Amino acid sequence: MREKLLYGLGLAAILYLVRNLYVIFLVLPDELAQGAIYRVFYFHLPGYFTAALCYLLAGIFSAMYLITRKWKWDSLAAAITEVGLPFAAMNLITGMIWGRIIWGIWWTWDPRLTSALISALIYAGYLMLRQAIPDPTERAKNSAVMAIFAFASVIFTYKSNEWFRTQHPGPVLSIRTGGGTIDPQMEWMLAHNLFALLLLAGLLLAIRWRQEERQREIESLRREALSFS
Amino acid sequence: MIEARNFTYMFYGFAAAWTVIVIYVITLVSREKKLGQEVATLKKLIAEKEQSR
Amino acid sequence: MSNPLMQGSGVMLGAQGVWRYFGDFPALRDITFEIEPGACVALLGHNGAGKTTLLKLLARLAAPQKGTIAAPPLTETGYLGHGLGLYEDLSAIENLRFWGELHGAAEEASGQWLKRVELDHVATAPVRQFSRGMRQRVALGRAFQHFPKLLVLDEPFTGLDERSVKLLQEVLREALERGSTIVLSSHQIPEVMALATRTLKLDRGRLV
Amino acid sequence: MIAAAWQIARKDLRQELRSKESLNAALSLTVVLLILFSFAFDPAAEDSKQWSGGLLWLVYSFAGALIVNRSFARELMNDCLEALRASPVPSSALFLGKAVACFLILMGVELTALPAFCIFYDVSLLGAPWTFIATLALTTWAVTVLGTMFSALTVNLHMRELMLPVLVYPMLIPPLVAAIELTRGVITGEPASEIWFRLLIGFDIIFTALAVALAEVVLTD
Repeated sequence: MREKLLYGLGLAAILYLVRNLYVIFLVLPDELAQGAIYRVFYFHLPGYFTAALCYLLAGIFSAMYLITRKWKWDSLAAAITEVGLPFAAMNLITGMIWGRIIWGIWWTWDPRLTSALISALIYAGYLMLRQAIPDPTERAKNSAVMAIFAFASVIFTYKSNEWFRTQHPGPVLSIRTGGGTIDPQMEWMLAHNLFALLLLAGLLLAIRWRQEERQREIESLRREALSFS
Repeated sequence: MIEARNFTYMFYGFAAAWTVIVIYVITLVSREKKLGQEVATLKKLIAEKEQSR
Repeated sequence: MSNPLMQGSGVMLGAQGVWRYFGDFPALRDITFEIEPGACVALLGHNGAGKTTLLKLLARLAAPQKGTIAAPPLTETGYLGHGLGLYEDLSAIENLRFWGELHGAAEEASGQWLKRVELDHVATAPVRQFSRGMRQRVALGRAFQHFPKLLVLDEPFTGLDERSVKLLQEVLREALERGSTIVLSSHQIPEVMALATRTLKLDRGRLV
Repeated sequence: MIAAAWQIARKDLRQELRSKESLNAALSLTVVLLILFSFAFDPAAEDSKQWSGGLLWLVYSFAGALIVNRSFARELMNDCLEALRASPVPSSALFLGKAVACFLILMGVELTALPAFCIFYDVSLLGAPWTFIATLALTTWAVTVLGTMFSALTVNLHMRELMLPVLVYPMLIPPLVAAIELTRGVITGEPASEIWFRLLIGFDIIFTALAVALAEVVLTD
């Protein structure tokens, strides 16, 4: 049953993404100033939101683990952090390619870029910490604490960077600007693609979560195989 | 509909975005296999131990 | 506060349906027992049976995932684990004073303890220079000098020299006379059985 | 609670003064790095006042990593950490005591190395000494409070010396950026924005509160 649900989810995500790609390439017009390149934006921004949502949920799941001490929250936190990172990479890479064209450089130490990179580094550190702790109970507890610190510092880095000048384009979505800076058609496309990426992230999360549970099963089996001999 | 300006870089952008996801899916699948094998060997080991007891 | 004169002062000590897990693997399974005040309980069992885990729960070093543990507060507990718990760079008296302060022991207790274990002549030498037997005698003070109502000792006889074994038996007997409750695990069955009023045996995480 | 924290801090300081393990290592590392950096960046260059403050904080943060690493690691020998957990000291007091000890040790190293920095890079901090001292204290606390927390989180790892900087440095970027900007202001004589102080104070408050609140979780099984 669960298998079938996963296959169904996977198929839905792929079909949705293909449909979105069709619209992005063949239906939507070019942006006046930037030409074709602006289209990476349809992955750049939704990728960022997906990663940010993953970070947020990782913090919540970790707090839930510390409160309830139920394994499921630990596995969920681990899985969602890992799933968030490819989306963060998608965001960073498309951003760099866009920057190469529009700004003429691959990377600039702009606050927003910097904070996105720092966040990715912090969460990569979280995964490294998990790998390094052999005892499952200690691993769950310590990485949950780390996730909470990580989330606090991601928020802190992001907020403190907002105070500084930036050459990164400002908010474009009508939620933040009150409308007018972006073509509604394009904004709709962004929403569609965000939805598609979230669907994909949900699928990856489900797979990764199951793997994490199985990993723990292996650890206790190994412990059983080694003990009482 | 698509004009030629910046077209190659747009292509790079999409290719990069999808490569990342595909690589991640490949690691997921390979891990799935490894985990399955490991569970099987451990279960066999424990069953043998129970028998020899 | 603990008081050596409180003869037979009762402590609540026991476990009710206790489970403790390593991952999904239960190291302790449904442990239930009660220990009467003033008893000396020997905890027996093979390696990996869960003795250390159970002792840590009694010393409130960890909490069970299921069930409840009744034990006195930390100020009235003396715990001696596998490690000696001494700082190599500090002197014997500094070590004992530090642990004594944390446990709320009387100020002169540390000096008295060192005299008791015949180490007062090297009280100001750093522990780094001590032999293993001397360290063990200092370390006992960590658990005993504040006269706790509950003593939790994990393999206290392992690796002791002859003199320390005798000393440990003496101080354990004194503690029992004072009314303390003692729980200890051991492989050295004869040494323990001379003192123990009852035994608990663990097998694969279960009481048998 | 404060009394217990102070007992722990005093014990750590006494241990450190006896063994001088991290003091010596941190102090010699700072001096060596200051010398090495003088080859990479010319101290006689005209713009040296612009970047020498940043270099100082780079060096200090390396020294900080060495010192906080020892904080919980020194409790490993003879299982002292377990004995501390079995004692009635609240975990938050244990954590705070260790953080305070690290703070004092790191401050000691920083103040000792400061004259060398001023001489090597021809820098005077006397233009705004109080701004510098406040920056020094606030940033050192930021480094030690987060560093001590991660010292506790990584204490049982085989690779803790490697893991700790990898985990902590990314999180320390905001306070270090603030410290660099403020120090540059002191050195060049053009005061930096006050916003950096607010950042430092905010960071210290938030992360101290978080660390104290989570100390219990980290230090009990």
